[in-house]
Amino acid sequence: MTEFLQQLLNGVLLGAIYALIALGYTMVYGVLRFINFAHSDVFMLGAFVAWYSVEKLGLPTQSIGGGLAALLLSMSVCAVLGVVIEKLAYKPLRQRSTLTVLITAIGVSLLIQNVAQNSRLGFGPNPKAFPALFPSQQLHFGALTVSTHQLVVLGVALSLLGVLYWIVHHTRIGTAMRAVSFNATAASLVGINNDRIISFTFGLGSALAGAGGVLYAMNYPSIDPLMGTLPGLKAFVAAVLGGIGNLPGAALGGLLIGLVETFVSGTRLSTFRDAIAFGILIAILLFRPAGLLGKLKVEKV
Amino acid sequence: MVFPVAQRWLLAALILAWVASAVSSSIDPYFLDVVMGVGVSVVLASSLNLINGFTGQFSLGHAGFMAVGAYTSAMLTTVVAPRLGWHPVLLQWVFFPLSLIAAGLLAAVAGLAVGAPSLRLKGDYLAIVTLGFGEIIRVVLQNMDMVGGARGLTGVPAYSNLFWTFGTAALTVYTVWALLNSTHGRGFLAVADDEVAAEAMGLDTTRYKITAFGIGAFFAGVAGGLYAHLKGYLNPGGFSFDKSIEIVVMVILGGMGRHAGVVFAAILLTLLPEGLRELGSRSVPNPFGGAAWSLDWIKEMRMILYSLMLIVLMLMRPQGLFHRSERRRRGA
Amino acid sequence: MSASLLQLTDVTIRFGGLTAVSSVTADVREGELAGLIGPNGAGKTTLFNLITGVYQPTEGRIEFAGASTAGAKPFHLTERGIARTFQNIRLFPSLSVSDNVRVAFHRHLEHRTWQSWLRGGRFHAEEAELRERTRELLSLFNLERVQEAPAKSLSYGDQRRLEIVRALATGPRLLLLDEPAAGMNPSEKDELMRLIRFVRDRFRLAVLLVEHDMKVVMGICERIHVLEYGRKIAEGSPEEIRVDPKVIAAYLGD
Amino acid sequence: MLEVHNLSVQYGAITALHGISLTVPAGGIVTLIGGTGAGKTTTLRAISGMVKPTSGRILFDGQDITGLAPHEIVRRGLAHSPEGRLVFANLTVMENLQMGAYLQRDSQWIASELEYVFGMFPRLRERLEQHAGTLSGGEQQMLAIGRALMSRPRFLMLDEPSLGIAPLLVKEIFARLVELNRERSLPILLVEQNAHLALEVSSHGYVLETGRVLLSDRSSVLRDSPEVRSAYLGG
Repeated sequence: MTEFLQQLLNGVLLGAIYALIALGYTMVYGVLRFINFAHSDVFMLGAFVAWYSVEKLGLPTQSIGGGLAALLLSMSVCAVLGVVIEKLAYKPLRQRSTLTVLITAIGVSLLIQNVAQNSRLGFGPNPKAFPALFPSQQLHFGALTVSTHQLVVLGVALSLLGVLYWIVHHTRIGTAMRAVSFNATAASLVGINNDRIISFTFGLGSALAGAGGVLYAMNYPSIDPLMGTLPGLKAFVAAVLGGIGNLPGAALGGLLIGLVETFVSGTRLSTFRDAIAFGILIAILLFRPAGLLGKLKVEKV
Repeated sequence: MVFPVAQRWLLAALILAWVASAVSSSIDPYFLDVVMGVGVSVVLASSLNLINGFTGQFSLGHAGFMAVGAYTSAMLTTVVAPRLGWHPVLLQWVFFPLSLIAAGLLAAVAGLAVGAPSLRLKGDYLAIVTLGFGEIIRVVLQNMDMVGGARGLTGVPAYSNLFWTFGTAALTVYTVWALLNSTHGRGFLAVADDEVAAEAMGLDTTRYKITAFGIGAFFAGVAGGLYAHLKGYLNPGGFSFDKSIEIVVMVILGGMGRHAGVVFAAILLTLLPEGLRELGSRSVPNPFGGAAWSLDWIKEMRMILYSLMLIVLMLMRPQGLFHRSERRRRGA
Repeated sequence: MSASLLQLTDVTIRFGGLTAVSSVTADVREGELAGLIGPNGAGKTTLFNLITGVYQPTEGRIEFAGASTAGAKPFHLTERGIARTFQNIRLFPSLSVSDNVRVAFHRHLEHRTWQSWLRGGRFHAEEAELRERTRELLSLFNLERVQEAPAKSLSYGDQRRLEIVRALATGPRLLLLDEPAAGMNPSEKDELMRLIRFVRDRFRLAVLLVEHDMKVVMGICERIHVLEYGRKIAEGSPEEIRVDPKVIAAYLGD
Repeated sequence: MLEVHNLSVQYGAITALHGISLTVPAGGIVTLIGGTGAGKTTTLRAISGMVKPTSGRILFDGQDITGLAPHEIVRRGLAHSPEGRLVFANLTVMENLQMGAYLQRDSQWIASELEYVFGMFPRLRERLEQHAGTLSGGEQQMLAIGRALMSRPRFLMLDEPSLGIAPLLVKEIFARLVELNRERSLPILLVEQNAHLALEVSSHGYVLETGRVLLSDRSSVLRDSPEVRSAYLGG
C-alpha cells in the first residue's frame, strides 16, 4: 500500500512536469496548427538557465528565495526566447504549408541542441550536476517518505497550472487566445491582432516549458544539452493523447503518461516503459482518433 | 529482347555499379564508405518519398522499418549463415541478397501493420503513431538479448559493397519511377492531391495508402540490411526518432514528391556533413603571411551550420531545393 | 416511362441534433435529366453525399440499378456507375489535365499495379490505348490543347469542364453535377446547357443536377425535385414547378 | 462612406474579381446579388482585409484601407459578419458577444450595447449560457450580427444572413436589420442570394457575375428588370 502511494506520488510529480511541457505544445498547436519541435529544447534551456543562475550569477542554493528567483529567471528567459524563435523562424512562414514550418522547427531544435553542446558557444556536451535549488529535507508521513523538493515540484506545477487556467479563462488575452484557436478568421474579425496573440502564446508556453525544465532537473539532478528530447517527446505524446489543441487534454495526457511510466518502472517491464507509453498512445488513438478529449473534425465535401 | 528506355537505364546503372564495385579495392576506404552511405540514403529517401511525398501521408517512423530490416538481415548473416558452411563468395553474392529480401519483407509486414490501423488517422495523428511505432521497435531491440540489447550487435560481415548499395538505389529509384509513371501509379498522386475526389473517381484510397506503406517499408528494410553490412555494427540508438527526422528532411528538402529532387537531396545531405568534416581538417593560407589559418572550427561547428542551413533553406525555398514541376512531364 | 435508375426511399440523415435531410423520397430514371433545387442550406449537397456514399443515411433506403447502396464506399459506387462533380471543384490540382482523366479511367485497365513495374507488352498496349481514349475524350470537350498543363492552372470554366470529363472517364450510368453553372456568365451557361444535353445523349446516361440558376435548371431538366429545409416540397416538370405555390414561397418569401 | 475602386482579387491562377467598383453612401443599405462564384463574398473579404487585393483601392470614410490587416480595419469601425457566420462554437453566447467587444474598454458602453442586442434579438438572452455551436442556424446568425454590433461599428457588412435559415426567421432578421439601419443610420453592405429579399430592403443594388459588376441601379429598378427577374427571381 505504501509502495503504491509512493509510486502514485512519483507518477503524479512526473505527470505534472509532462503536463507543463505538453501545454506548450498544445497551445502552440491551437493557434498555429503545427508541432513546435523546438519546444523540448526550450525545456532544456530552462534547466540550464537555473543552473547558470546558481553557478555563475551566484544565486544561493538551498533557499526558497534563491530557488524561486532561479525559477522565475528561467521562465522569463524561456518566454523571451520562445517569442524570438517565433518571430524569426516561424512568422515569415505564416502562409506556408505546415510541413515547411515543421522542418523549420526541426532546424531550430537542432540548432539549439548543437549550440548548447558546443563548448565555446554553449554549455559543452558533458552532463552537469544540478544544484539543490530549494532547501532539501526528507519528510516522513507514516511510512511515506516525501522530499521537500518533491513538494516544491508539486506545488509549483499545480500553481502554474492554476495560473494558466486563470489566464486562459479569465483574462482578455486568454479569451483572445481561445478565440484564435477556435477560429483565427473570426478572431481577426472582432479586432484581435492574431500575430500578437501568437507571440504571447509562444511566450507563455515557453515559460511553462522553462519551469518544467527546472522542476525536472530538481528530480533528476543531472542536466545535459540533449536532456529535452525524451521528456519532450513524451510530453508531445501526452498532448496528442489528450487531443492536441485541448488544454485540459494536455494536462490529463501528461498525468497519464507520468503515471504509466512510473508504475511500469516499478515492475519487471521497467526497461520497456517508453514502449508501453507509446503502445498505450497508439491503442487509444485507434479507438479515439482525435485523442481523449479532442473532437474529430468532419471534412466538408 | 529490346528493353524500353527506363529498363535500359536501370540495366546501365546496375552494370556501372558492378564495374565500380570490381575496382573498389583501389578506392580510398573512407571515401568508399561515404559513397555507400549515399546509396543507402537514396534508398531511404526515395522509399519515404513514396509514403510522405507521393501519397501525402506523414510517416515519422522510417527508422523503425529500417531497424527491422537491419536486424533481420544481420541476424541472418551472423547467426544463420555460419551454420550453412557456404563459401564466402556465395555468402556475399547469394545469401546476402536473400537476407536483404527477407529484411525487406519483414519490414513490409511491419509497414502494413502500421499502415492498416493508421488509416483512420490523418496528419499529425498519423505522424505520432508512426513515430511511436518506431520508438517501440527501438525499445524492443534494446531489450532483446538475442540481438545484443542496448550494447548492440557486433561482427556483422561487411557484405555491402558498391554493387549492392548502388544496385539497390537504382532499383528503388526505378521502382518508384515505374510505379508513378503508370495509370495505376498516378492514383498515389491523386490520393495525395484530393482524397475525397480520388474516392469519387473510383480509387480505393485505403488500398493505395497501405500499398505505399508496404512498398516504402520494404525498401527501408532493405536499406537497413545494407546499412548493417556496411557499418558492421548495429545499435538500437542508431534507429531513433532523429534518424527518421533525417530522412524526412531529405524528402521535404527535395521537394515532397519530386522524385529527382529527393534523390539529390539525399545525396547532398549525406555528403554535406562529411564535406564539412573534410573541410575542417584543412587549412587556408594566411593572406597576410604567417601561419596558415586552420579550418578546425568548421569541424566543431558543422552540426550548427547544418541546422542553420536547414532553417535558412526553409525560409528562402519552402518548396524544397529542387522545385521544378517534374510531374508535368508525361511518362510511359 | 423508363425504370428508376436511382431510388431514394424515406432517406433521413442527422448530424448531431441537426436533421439535414428529412424523409426524402425521390428517383432518377434511366437516361433522364433531373434537377434538384432549393434555397441554400436546404440539403441538396448532403443528398448528393448520401447518394455517392460519402455519408450513410440515418434512416431510409437508397437503391441504385436495383441494388441497395447501404455500406458501399464512394469508390464502390463509382465502380457501379455513379460519378459526380463537386460544388467547389475538386480536381487533382497538381496532376496534369490528361492525368486527371487517366486516373479516372483506371478501373477499365486489365493489368494490375505490379505489372506497371515489369512494363511488359500488355502494360504498354493498354497504356497507349488509354492515352488515346483520354485524348479523344479531352478533344471532345475542347481540352486537348491544355492536356499537359497542371489542372490548377486552368481557367475556371475549363476546370469545371474538366471535372465533368473526369467523371465521364469512370464510365457512369448516372452523373451527378453539383452547381456546374456556379461562377459562369450567361454565354458560358448556355454553353454548359448544350454540354449537359450532349453528354447525356452521347454517353447515354442519366444526369442529376443541383443548380441555383433557374434558367439552367428550367432550361434543361425534364423533372425537378425541390428541397426546402431538408424536406422535399415538390416534384414535377419545369412548368409545374414554376407555378407551384410552395416553391414560389420557398424561393421568394411570402 | 465606403468607396471601392477597380478592385481585383486573384486566388492562385483564378481571378475572382475583375475590377469591381461600388459605393455605399452614409446611412444606406446596398446589396450585392449574384450566383455562386460571382465574387460577392470575395468582395466583402477584400474590404475587411481577409484577402489581399491584387489591385484597386478601398476608401473608408475617405481613408485608404486597402491591404490593412482585418483587426486594423475592425478598429476603424468596419464590421464584417462573415459567410457561414463563424461564431465561436465552443464559447457561450455571452462570451461570443463579449468577444465582439474585444476592442471596447468602456464597460458601461458594453453593458448598454448588450442590452441593445438583446432588445433586438430577445432569443439570444434566453440562450446566454448555451454554447454557440448548439444554437440553430437562425440563432447563430443573430449572434453573428450581435457580435458584429459589439465592435461598435460605423459600417456593417453582412454575408448571406439568410443562408440555411427558416423563412420566418429570415423575415425577422431582415426586419431587425432595417430597424438597425434606420435607428442608428448605420450603413449596411449586404450580400444575399435571396435576391428578392435583398432588393426589398436595400436602396441600391449591384448585380455581380463572374467577378464583374453586370448591373447597378436603384433596387426598385433592378427588381423590375427582366434580366434580374429571369436569372435570380425565378420569374
